[in-house]
Amino acid sequence: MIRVQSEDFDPGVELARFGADNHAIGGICLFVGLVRDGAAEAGSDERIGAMTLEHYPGMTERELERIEAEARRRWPLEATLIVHRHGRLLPGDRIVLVATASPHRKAAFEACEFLIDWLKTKAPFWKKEETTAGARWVEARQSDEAAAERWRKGQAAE
Amino acid sequence: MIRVQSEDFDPGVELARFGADNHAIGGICLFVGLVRDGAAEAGSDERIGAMTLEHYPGMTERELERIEAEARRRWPLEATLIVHRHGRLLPGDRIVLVATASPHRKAAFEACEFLIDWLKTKAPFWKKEETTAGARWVEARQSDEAAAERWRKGQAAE
Amino acid sequence: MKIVYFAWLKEKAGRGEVQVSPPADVSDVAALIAWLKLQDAGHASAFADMSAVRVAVNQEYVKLDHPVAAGDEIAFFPPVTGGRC
Amino acid sequence: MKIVYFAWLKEKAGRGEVQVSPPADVSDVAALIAWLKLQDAGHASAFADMSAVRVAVNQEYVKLDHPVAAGDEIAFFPPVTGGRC
Repeated sequence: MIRVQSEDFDPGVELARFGADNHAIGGICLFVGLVRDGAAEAGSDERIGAMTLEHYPGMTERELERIEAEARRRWPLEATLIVHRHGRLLPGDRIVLVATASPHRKAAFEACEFLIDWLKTKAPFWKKEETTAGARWVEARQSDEAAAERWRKGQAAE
Repeated sequence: MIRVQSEDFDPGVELARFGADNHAIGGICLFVGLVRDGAAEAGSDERIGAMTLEHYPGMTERELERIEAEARRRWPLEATLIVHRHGRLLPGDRIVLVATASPHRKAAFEACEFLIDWLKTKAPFWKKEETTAGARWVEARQSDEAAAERWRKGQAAE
Repeated sequence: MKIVYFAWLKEKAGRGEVQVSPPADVSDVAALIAWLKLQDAGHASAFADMSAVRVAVNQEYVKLDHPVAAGDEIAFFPPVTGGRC
Repeated sequence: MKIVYFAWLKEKAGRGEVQVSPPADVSDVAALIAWLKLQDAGHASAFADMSAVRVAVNQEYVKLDHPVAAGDEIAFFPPVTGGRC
């Protein structure tokens, strides 16, 4: 299941209804991404204040559904969930939740990490950070590309 | 933090207080292991009814604390939590919860998977399954050994 | 056709979306961009560095040689960036 | 010294824990096992296949040549098994 929303979500509520009463599930893996109040770059004095996530309504949902379908094609999953927020967020705010349920823990972990890695390079979200040095659009990160690339091998022929 | 208990736990409650108000956290990874109502072995007609987890009180806590300390040595973690149940459990019941929080998602994922993999081969729990073919002590699984072995390389000299 | 912009491309283009009716020989994305750059300085600036521009036609990622036609929704945006986690 | 058993070792030994006072030449785990096997059939059966037996002395995993002494807590159990997830 996919949800894109500006409102906050409650990971406990999501988890409580995730895969409920499905006794084929042996493991649930859940990831929550938060706005970090860290230095903007290593070695920098800049701090992140708020950030605004812009997205492409319609295409975002389409890409997330595609990523979810790809995960379910690759791993034996009993349930999947992606909740992604947009709009202005403050340090400590939740941004994204990804959850997977599988008979086996390894599949749950791999699929969950795959979902967040692909989402970060494929779902049309753009981030503008408000830092102590001013506001700026964040550039795509090489580390995100590398994380996504790892999963490329198993990709379906397109 | 470590807890060993016979009572159930609420993953939502655990998650809500996990790393609360720590704005250095960029990602939280949580794993919940459940009693699976599957076939006992591939190709077998046997079904699992209940299972009983026996443990070694005192040594269990000690080993879990050691595993947690090892994870914190290897990855930049802002918070860690292990909750493990013992006693008689039914299909669908929660067995174990492992959670990690880090500035970076990759560290959160790796540390979380490390914790559950090591716990499965090092924490003194033994499982007796009640199946349609009778009760029996479960043998250690080669797949669990292999999963734990993966993390061996980074181990501290002892 | 409908053109939509996101992130800094929206700021440079000076608007989030615009309806355009290019001439018939504007038949693919590359030609559309060349035509848009001639329309105003905002577009010229938005498309100055194409290495930082991604394109979707009807909400599917495409390359510059992808055909465009009346009725299409063509989106221009930078490479995507998720949260910092 | 206090001997504790878990899982099927407890069932074979016929008890979960027992206090024993072996002779002074029982100075390591291997000697303790050899001595226990002479005490009764339950112990003999529990220790018949040592490949499936793990040992902890004072709640630390040890090998068979680890010393044992009065006051120690020596635990015997099978390799650990977590849930089936």
